[in-house]
Amino acid sequence: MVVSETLILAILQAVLVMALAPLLTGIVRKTKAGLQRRRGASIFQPYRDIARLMRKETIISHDASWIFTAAPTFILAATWVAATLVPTFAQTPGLAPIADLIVIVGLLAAARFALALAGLDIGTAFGGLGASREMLFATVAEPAMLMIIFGLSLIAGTTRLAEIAATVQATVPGLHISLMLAFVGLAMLAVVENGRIPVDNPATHLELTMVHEAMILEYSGRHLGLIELAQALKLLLYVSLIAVVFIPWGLAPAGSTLLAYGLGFGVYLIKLVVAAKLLAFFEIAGAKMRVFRVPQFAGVALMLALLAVLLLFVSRSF
Amino acid sequence: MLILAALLGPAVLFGLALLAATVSRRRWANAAVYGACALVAVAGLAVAVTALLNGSTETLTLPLGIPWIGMHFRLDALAAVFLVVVNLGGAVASLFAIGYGRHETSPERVVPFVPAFIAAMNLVVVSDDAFTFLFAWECMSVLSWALVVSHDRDPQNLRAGLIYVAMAGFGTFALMICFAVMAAGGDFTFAAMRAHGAGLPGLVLALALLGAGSKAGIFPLHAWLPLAHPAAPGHVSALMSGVMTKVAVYGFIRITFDLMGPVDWTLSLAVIAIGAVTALLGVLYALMQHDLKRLLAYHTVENIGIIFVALGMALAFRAAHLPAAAALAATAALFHVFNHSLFKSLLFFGAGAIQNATGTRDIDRLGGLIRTMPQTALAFLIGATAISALPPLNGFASEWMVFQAAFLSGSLPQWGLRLLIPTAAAILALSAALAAACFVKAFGVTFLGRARSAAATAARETDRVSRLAMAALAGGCIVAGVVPGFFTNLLGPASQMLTTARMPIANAVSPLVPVAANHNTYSGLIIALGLIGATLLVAALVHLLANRATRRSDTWDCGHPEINLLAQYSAGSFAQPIRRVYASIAFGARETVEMPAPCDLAPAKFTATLHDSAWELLYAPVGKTIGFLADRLNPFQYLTIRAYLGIVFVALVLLLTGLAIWS
Amino acid sequence: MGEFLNPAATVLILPLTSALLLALIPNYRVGAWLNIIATFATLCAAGILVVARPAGAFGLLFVDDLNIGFVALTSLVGFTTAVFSKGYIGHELATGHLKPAHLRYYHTMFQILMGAMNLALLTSITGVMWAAIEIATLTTVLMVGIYRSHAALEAAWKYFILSSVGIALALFGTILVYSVAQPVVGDGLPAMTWTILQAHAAKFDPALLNIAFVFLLLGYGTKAGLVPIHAWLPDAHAEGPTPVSALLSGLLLNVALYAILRFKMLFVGAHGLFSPGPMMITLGLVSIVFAGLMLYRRRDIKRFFAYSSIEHMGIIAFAFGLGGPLANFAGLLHMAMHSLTKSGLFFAVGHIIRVKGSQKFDAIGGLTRSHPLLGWTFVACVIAIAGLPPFGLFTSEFLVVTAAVEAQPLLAIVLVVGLLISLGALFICINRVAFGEPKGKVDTDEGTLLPIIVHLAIVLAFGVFIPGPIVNWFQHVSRMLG
Amino acid sequence: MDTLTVAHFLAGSLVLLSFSLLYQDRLPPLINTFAAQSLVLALAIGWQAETQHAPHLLITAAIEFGFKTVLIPLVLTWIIRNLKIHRTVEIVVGVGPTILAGMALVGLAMALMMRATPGIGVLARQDLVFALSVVLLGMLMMVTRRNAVSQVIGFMSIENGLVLAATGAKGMPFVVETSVAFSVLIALIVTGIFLFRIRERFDSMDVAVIDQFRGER
Repeated sequence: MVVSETLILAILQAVLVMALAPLLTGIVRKTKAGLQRRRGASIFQPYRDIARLMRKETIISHDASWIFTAAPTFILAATWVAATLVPTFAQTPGLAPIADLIVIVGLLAAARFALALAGLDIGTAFGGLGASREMLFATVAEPAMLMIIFGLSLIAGTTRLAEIAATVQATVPGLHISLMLAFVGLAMLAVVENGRIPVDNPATHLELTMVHEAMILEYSGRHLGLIELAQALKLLLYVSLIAVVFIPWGLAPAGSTLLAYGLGFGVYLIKLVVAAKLLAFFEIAGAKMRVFRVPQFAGVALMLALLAVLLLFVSRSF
Repeated sequence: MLILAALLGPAVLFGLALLAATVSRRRWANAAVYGACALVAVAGLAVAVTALLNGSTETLTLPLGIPWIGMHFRLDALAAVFLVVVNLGGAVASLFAIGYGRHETSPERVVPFVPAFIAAMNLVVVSDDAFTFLFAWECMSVLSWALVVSHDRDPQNLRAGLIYVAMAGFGTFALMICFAVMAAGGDFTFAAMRAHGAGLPGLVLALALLGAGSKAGIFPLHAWLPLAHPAAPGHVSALMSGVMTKVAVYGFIRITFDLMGPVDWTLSLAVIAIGAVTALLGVLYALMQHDLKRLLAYHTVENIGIIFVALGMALAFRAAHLPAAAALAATAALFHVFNHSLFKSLLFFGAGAIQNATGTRDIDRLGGLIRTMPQTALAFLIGATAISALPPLNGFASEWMVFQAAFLSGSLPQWGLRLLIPTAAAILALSAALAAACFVKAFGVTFLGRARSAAATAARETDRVSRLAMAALAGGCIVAGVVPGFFTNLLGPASQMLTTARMPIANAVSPLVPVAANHNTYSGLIIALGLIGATLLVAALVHLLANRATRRSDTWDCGHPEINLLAQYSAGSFAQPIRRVYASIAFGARETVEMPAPCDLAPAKFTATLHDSAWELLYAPVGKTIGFLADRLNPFQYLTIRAYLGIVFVALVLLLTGLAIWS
Repeated sequence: MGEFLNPAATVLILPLTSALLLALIPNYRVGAWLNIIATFATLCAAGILVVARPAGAFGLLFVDDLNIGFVALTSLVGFTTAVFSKGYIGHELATGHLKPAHLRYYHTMFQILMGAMNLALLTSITGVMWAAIEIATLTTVLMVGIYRSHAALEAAWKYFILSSVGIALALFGTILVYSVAQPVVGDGLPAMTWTILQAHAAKFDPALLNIAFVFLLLGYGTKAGLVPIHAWLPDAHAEGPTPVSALLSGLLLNVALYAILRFKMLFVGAHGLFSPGPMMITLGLVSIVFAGLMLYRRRDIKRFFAYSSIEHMGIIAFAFGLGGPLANFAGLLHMAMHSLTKSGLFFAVGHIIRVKGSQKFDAIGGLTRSHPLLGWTFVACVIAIAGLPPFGLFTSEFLVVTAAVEAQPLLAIVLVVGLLISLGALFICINRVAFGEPKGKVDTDEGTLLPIIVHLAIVLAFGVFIPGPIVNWFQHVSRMLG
Repeated sequence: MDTLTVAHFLAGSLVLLSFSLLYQDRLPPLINTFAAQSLVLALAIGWQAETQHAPHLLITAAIEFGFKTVLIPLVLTWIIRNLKIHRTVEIVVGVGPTILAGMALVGLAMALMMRATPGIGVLARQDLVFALSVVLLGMLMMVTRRNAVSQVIGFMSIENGLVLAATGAKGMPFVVETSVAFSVLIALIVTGIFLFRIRERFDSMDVAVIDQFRGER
């Protein structure tokens, strides 16, 4: 009975993230449009885009190898698994044993690896340019991420999301500073990882400034659709990651009533909307920075995370 | 008597080497010798695994070597673990060589040495007294030197061999002094050293770092490694990088964990710091390379750094009496040793196959090989994914354990460690990310895109046997990544021996548990299944729902087609952002662009310069000093007889005066 | 008269009589064969001597553990050298470097040298030993000059003058020792007899003994080629016939060291900065480092290995200077191993010079490609002389270094640095000679490599396993040396 | 005057003659001085034979006289005539410094020998001091002279010191043999200088010229 419930929860979780991902992107775009005094497309536009892409014919270069065609599927799959592992509206005991922060980072890294290879596959300068920049950003983002995980694991004594969330829910006073630092750091990382302004501009197609778009320049049709979806999923993942780690309140405990689940779902939606609005606001506020400023930007995140860890040593008397 | 079996292997291999020396020029010699070598190695592997499983410790003393000591041999858990590594690597390398060796221009310079080399590495691992250890150790060095200079027509190889053998001698003497310091009253048996521990732990550890570390390639002693390893034939490079460096690590572990007895935490500080620096600089060096094998060699340096960080943490935890954590760190180190031997051999095989197929190691001359050498490409891709520490492969599993161990540093009493280990962990994460970048570069530029040279266009897939060897290793990487629990269980006895504790038992399916206290778990199996399932699901959905129409067309070229295929993104251009960000600090990298004047049709020149500080500050001065002194002393060959008489006279007078004054 | 029948005497009689014969035989082929036969007979006599072990003294001769082994070693290397020399001089005649008349003279000298060295080893009288070593030196001087070329004569002359001064110094030391012993043990022969001297060594005047040792060390050290009194050695090795180089490096240096050891044994309980131990250590270390550095600028392969011999003499002197069972054992082992390896190496060099027609490095290269067997044998020899396993010199160097670490850690570091320096030079030599594209002439090598193989085999065997009797012998001698 | 003083006088005068050897800067007087030294040595040996009642020493004395006092000087004079170098002045270091160095050496010899316990006879001890001085001065001479002939003379004066020491050591065997052996050695050197292919190959007697034939340069 319990087994089946956890299973259902897991599947539900998987379906949910996949379903909500485009919506989040849509909300962000809509809000940005609003802030720019435009009406903007509906928040469901991303669904339509992806659907159209799926219907379109796919064009593949002569120089493309199987890497190029296989990459989108793998990228989406890896991102999906990672996103599924992050509790969104309820504790998912079925996934808890593998819902390890390092694993999630690893899965995203794997997706990035595949994407960069795909970028190089055609042999155009754009692909290479995008890939090398993407990997550069990763080299700064991953240590910062690990430091944040380090801090969290020092607080919770574990790297399992579920238990981190539980610990934060019952926060010990004195940890707030570190938590705050870690939070800011993670938020900045989310910006870097998702290629949002000021790091990268998902809306641009000006060759010299683009990073992510440069890698997928050759993609079209269903492949592009898969990658777009993966992008959206990744954004959702980070949002729900921040949510579950720093504002875990309202997370429905496992094996609770349907009502509680509903409640948790509602709370989660609210979190998503708020996050989307904030992200949109910051993107409007800032401008894209030069590529070689980005490492410094992410470096700040690293510093914050490191600071968080060291403060923990101070605040805690081991 | 497993120990007898473990000694029989090397004996047979030495005999095989002698035999090979006589027949090596025959056509059939290659396959026969390597085949036999592989069989013996497999037998040795079986012996080692049984020794691990029944976890017994056997010793044996032969009346050889130094008469009043004899040659002592010991097969314990630690030795067994490394026997597994050595013999597995040896077996696969021999298998690969059956195919690869056929392209060897002068087999008589390679074939006889390989079995002896493997045998020597076996002996190092099972030896149980200082003399035997150093004897086998130095044999290992000499034999590998012979393999490094096997392509002696290239003066670069000879130079590499010279530097290598000099560094090997340096390491051996360092270890010799190290053992002499530990041996009380000329008793060189490890048993005696175990009994009374090290008198001067600091000195002993420093010497162990110099001796074993120089062989393993820790910064700043590493500079010989990227010269020597690539110089050898492909399967030998794999043996040197994948296995011999592990034997060096074995030497370090044997001394610091087993012989020295309890070690103070301050020493672990040094080990961790050195490891972290080695890891970071190793991968940064690697990123700057465009010679495939040299790139791989530098990655060996990086992984050695990771291993040393783990070992340092194990020392720290052991000193702080946190057995569980120590067990985790030690197991992580050993597991990474094993994993690295797998994927590094695999990658070197790939490089060797490419060199055979295209005749070059310069990846800027390659490209598009994924079409001509699809299976090699797949194997190399798996290796690259593994070494980049990406799930669900084995590299990720062991690095996950290393990080888990680092996260436990909070419970260490010493401030120094509590501040150092997080930094080291961050550096490891950084180097992992850099490694990923580096292998995107390596794989992308080598296998993807379009062929940059005629050789690359004409490349053909390598022979079946070589591919079999690569497939075996790729399979190993996957298995070790998917069911790491199985391997960590095998490592249990060793960690028991090193840290008096072992990781919680994890049966093959159930997830890996670093320490019982926190509930972290990693299940490679579930992740792998999840990934596969999700991939299949997505693929299926796309197949069902999406439009399957696909059109092949030219790449979009912004309207001006590239004539020159060399204008593709190259290794240098890929690494350029990273070089700007990191290398400018690490190696004082400078870029200069010479733009021709307007209306001048001359091409613009871009040059990037790097400074290898380790070489410039450590290696070059030694050479300069010796040269200088040699020049200064040389005139003593040309003096007149009277001058020589004068020297005799002065010597006499000096000695007599000294006698008159001091005695 | 009975003493002439005992093997100790035969070891001397055989070479000297055959020298007489060889002086009379004009035909050089017969001479070469007789040379081989004589040395072989000497070897057999030495074998009998080792087996029978007639204890005690016979007139001016005596046999004890220290010298018996050296006699065996000397006879063995002498025999192999004679075998090698036959082929070598055959080639020298063919190329016209030597004339049959020279060879007659050469073989005579060869036998006199063997006899003189055995006499120096076996005599029980300090004065006789001095005389024997002087004779040995003079014969080698004449052999070095045999080519009559400018360089050869100059080398011989240099060797002659320097060793004469050395002889003078050694004699003065011998006289001093006598005048130290004379008051204690009385006038005449007793005060010059090893056994008696050793028995009363404790009662001797240490101050005078030290002075004596300075002269003996410099005097016999000149023969042993210790820096700074080595100057004759490189040229003598380079300009003389290769068999002579082999004899010089393999045997004469050992004999000179043997003399120094004999006298060192009189210093029971001698301490202080200028007692024998420290003096030998100093000269040893200086020799090691200096020779190691000199290796780098050599252009002549024989001179190169001559310097390597100086380095090894330094190691041995260092070992005996340290003293103690471990170091002494190492020193003895190193002496034996070095004389075997180095003579074998010089044989190999002889073959190389023969096939390349020159002894300059510039004219030699890629030997493993042009002459695989010779090339790889040479590589093996150099690896052995570099003190790498699986050869015997590794064992001795291991023991020296470890003993040094226990006794004098700082000196151990100097020693190790010196060893590393020469290691590098030796492998540069391998790179130049054995590897790369073949250079120079590539004549076929008609001589047999058997002597080299034999030497290498022995050295290899000792690297892995040292037979029990020899161990006991070494250990006993180590105890004698204190 | 008792035995000691005579021995002392003779040995001492040997040292003095060594000094005057150092003082001579031209070859003919050098040779004469050497002859004088050998003569005094012969006398000293004779005296020792007398005091030690060791008649065989008289043989040594005879050798010293016949060989070194008469024969060798004559030969050397003939050589330098023959080679037309009897006028050359070939000193590396000036006479003054050389003499001073010689003084220092004698002082060194005394300082060394005085440490010896008086266990050995006074006679022997004095002889050792003088012998050591003569040896050192002879070496100094070999080092400070550039001309082969003067170097040979230096070597022979070393040998004089050796013989003095040998005869001084009471009842030392093989003295005669040793002196014979040394005479042979010297004869070889002298013939070497003149005959041993050196004259025909090298025009000058200068060892430095011999040295231009290096094995490698």
